[in-house]
Amino acid sequence: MKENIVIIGGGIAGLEAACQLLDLGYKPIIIEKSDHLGGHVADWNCLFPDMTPAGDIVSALISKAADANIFLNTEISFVNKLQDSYNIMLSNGISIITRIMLVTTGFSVFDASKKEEYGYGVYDQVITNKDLEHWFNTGDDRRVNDSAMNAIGFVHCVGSRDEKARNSQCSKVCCITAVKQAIEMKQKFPEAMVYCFYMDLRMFGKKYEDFYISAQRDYGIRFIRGRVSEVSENIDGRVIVKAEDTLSGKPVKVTLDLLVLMAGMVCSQDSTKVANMIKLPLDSDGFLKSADNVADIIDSPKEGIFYAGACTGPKTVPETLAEARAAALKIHLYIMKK
Amino acid sequence: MIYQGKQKIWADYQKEIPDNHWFYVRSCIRQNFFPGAEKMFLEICRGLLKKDIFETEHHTTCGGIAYHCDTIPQETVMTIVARQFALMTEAGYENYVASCITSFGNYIEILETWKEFPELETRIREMLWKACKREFNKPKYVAHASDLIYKYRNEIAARAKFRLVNRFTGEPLKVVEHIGCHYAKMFPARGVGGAEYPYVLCGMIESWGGNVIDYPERRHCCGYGFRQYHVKANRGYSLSNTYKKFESMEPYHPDFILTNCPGCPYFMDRWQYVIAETEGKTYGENGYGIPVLTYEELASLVLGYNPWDIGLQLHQVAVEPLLDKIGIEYDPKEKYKGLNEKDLMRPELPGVLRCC
Amino acid sequence: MDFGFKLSPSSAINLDKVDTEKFAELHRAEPDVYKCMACGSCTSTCPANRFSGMSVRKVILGLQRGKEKEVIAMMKNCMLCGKCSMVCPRGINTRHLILSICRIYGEDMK
Amino acid sequence: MKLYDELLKDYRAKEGLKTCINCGTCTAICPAAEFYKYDPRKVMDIVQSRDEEEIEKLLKSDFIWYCGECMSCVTRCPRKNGPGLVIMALRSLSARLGYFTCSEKGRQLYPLTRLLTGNILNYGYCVYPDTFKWEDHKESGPVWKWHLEHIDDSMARLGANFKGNGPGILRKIPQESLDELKSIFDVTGGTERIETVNRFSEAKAEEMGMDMEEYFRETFEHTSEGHLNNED
Repeated sequence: MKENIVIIGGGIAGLEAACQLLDLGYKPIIIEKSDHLGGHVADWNCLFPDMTPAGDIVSALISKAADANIFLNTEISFVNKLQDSYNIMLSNGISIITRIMLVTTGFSVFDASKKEEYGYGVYDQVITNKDLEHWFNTGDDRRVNDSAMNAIGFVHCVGSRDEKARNSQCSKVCCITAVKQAIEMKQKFPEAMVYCFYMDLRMFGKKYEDFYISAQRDYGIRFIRGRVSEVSENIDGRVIVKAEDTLSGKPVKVTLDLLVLMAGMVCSQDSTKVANMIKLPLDSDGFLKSADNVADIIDSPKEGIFYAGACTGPKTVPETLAEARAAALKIHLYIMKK
Repeated sequence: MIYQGKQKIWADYQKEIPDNHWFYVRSCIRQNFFPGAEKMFLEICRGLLKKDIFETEHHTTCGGIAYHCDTIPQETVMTIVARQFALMTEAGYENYVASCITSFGNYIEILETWKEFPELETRIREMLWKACKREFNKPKYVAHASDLIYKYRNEIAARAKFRLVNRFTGEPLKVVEHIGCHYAKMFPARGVGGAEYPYVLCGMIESWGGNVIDYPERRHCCGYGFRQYHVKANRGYSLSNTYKKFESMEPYHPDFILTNCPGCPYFMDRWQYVIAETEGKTYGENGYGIPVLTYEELASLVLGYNPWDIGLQLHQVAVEPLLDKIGIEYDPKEKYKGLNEKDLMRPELPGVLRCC
Repeated sequence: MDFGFKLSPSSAINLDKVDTEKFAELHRAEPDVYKCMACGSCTSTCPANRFSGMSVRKVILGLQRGKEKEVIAMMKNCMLCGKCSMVCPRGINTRHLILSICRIYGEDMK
Repeated sequence: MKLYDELLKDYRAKEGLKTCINCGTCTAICPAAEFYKYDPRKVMDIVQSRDEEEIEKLLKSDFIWYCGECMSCVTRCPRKNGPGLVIMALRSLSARLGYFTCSEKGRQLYPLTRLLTGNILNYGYCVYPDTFKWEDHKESGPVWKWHLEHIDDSMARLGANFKGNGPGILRKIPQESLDELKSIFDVTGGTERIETVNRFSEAKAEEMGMDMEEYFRETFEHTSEGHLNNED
């Protein structure tokens, strides 16, 4: 089939949609800015709640999508609107005429250094959820010192539910990610005390609550209900965390060897860049605006332009994959109708 | 500690500070406890750097302390401040510099509140007219006096006679900096360096050769607490908060503490005395305390002024060990003398805290 | 010298200094103790709560925050009626837990 | 009159109270929460509950007088609230309604008002050497005692214009400027506030069987057990 379908972004949403479109007999084009496919999930180690290796998910998708036209290290230079299609100029000099685009530009991890009081980038022993996954994958991070991990803390809601950080939204996956990472750290350092500082624990997904119970019962992870207010460094280079233990109504402090910030999801710059080029509106949460947030999350307000995944808001991996499949079907039906 | 991380944040919080032509308002606490500091601010800015800093005898307290002791309504403090702005307007200035941090915070808070509630500004203008028959323009720039010294820090360094270096070891002096809470905690963008890692004093210390120490309770309040100090029954609060800071900085063995708020040096100086007398604990070397200086005093010291002309005798914690480290010469007999060598006797010695 | 005021003790909970040994022993006897999610069902159903402030949720929390003294004082009001066991959504056998606490922290109770 | 509505007329409450999520970032670093039985988060929660009975209890309690107004809480709140600002509005309302005399820490408003507004109206300063007596401030140390004993000479040495004419350190503020301050107090409700505090304090003093000097001393110096964490 000759119809050009342009998928912007080669993360799991773009890959899954491409797989489905290939199965339907199309030859979609994937445009990916970086030098590899898989997006954020490719940087992750294991996925909740069954500890599925993220690499397996990504490599399966990549091999299934291999027949698509894939442009790595490629960005969109500009888009011209034609009569009833678009002319897309790529940074590699190729231009594509299409009337169908699937936006799968995903999210960005919140820049944790903007929460200045948590000292990311200032205090040595403060890392993010993403840094920790990197360490799980590579074992390479001098901040995680195998010989001195007696106390480890996780801070929920970093750059989420925070008007000062200009993101009042919940990032959805950090609670369960913190539980997962806390368990993994406890497995690696069984003698360590592991604390999670949370405001609410949003255990909404399949088996999440069981995962949380296991973290409590089987791993003895301490959950403290209070948002971290301040982090500082002591003379040994360890970090001191201050919060209120709101359940006892008292300030609480603890000294830690490692503090992991659960940086949230914000709309990626790539999403806003694409939105600017195709004149797509942003929703009040800063993510791309769907035709309808309940009935029609996959449709953009513009004809022929569809969304899948975290470009419209924080999503889990299964949610993203489901949206990608739904988007492929939508695109297929759209082509059939014409 | 990753120094570059702090530099990145500092770069985000640079505020515009005009170079010259300031309308100057004094600080109640500084005039009482560190009068020499205000003298030296004007001496350095006017005498040495030839800046135009204007003062009128008609300005008064901004009412900030009374306001934060909850003894006057918000409209009252706002109208007092509006009168100060009127004095500035009448004198033909538009840059406003305050010696006090409570004042500085007060001015910023009032201007921001007026921005959000313009009807309140209109009411205050009416009240000022009714009370004083005065009108005012809002200042174009509001600075704290430490912002100015920060701005002039390199000029001061260029004229300095001393560096913040321990002359016995050749090492930079270890300096704790303490920022008044109302400098940037309410409006981080209004302070040099922001609220979490303020740079206003760090900049001076670095420029004059010292090393800044960051310790866990750096951001904690000195413990003033307004009503928690002015009422005798509450002073345990104030004392306990200072104690918490000193316990936290103790392992770093700072050579001195630098402050930009007029109240903090008083509390951090005097509570060391009280802790020594009641708990038997001292934080400096050999039974001394840790000297607590204002930025005007420190600038004057590096510029080579006589320590007793700038008022260091009014500190309860003796500054002599610090002067010795920097290599500043002084005459101990001069310390408590009046003008023309007039004999004023000397203060009694505390029981525990070593003072000479 | 009497200044008319003095240092006040800090109320902050310092987790570095909380002794975790007894709680670890309790955990060995009652693995479910960590399952508490502080929902407060036990408190709202406790007949002793109204007049004494007794709350199993607060007992579990207090023991992890170094507040054994307060907890023991609170627990003296428990009548072992077991209503809390019936309402716990996490299925903690709170009655059994209370007995284990009495056994392990027995000395502190005197 | 609804207390909540009265409170929300205060600009500081408008500014400081949006929506609180009870996260505790304020209490975590609050200097008062560490040394008093105090929790600013709870203040916010009570006020936003709009429970009139609870708000009245709050206005009559010691609780609202523990804050030191350092405003450290403002920096941290993820919802852009200002617990310290709400406290200021509560205190103002408590003063206006005379509820402050119901609590020991509230009654301290009398000595505070006398000291601070007295200094402002008499001298034009919030703090002034003539009223900062060593006997009431022994913590100011022997050096302050010495300084006060030789204040003219000590000030002269430091280039102050103590009680002098013209600009300078601790100058005499011209009478016409002091008159303007008085006029500002009259026009803006400052004078009325002083009178209100005095009126309620006098009634309370009578109830406690004290003359105003005794009442001043009592409220300025005395603290009962129960404010601190280790006390019942």
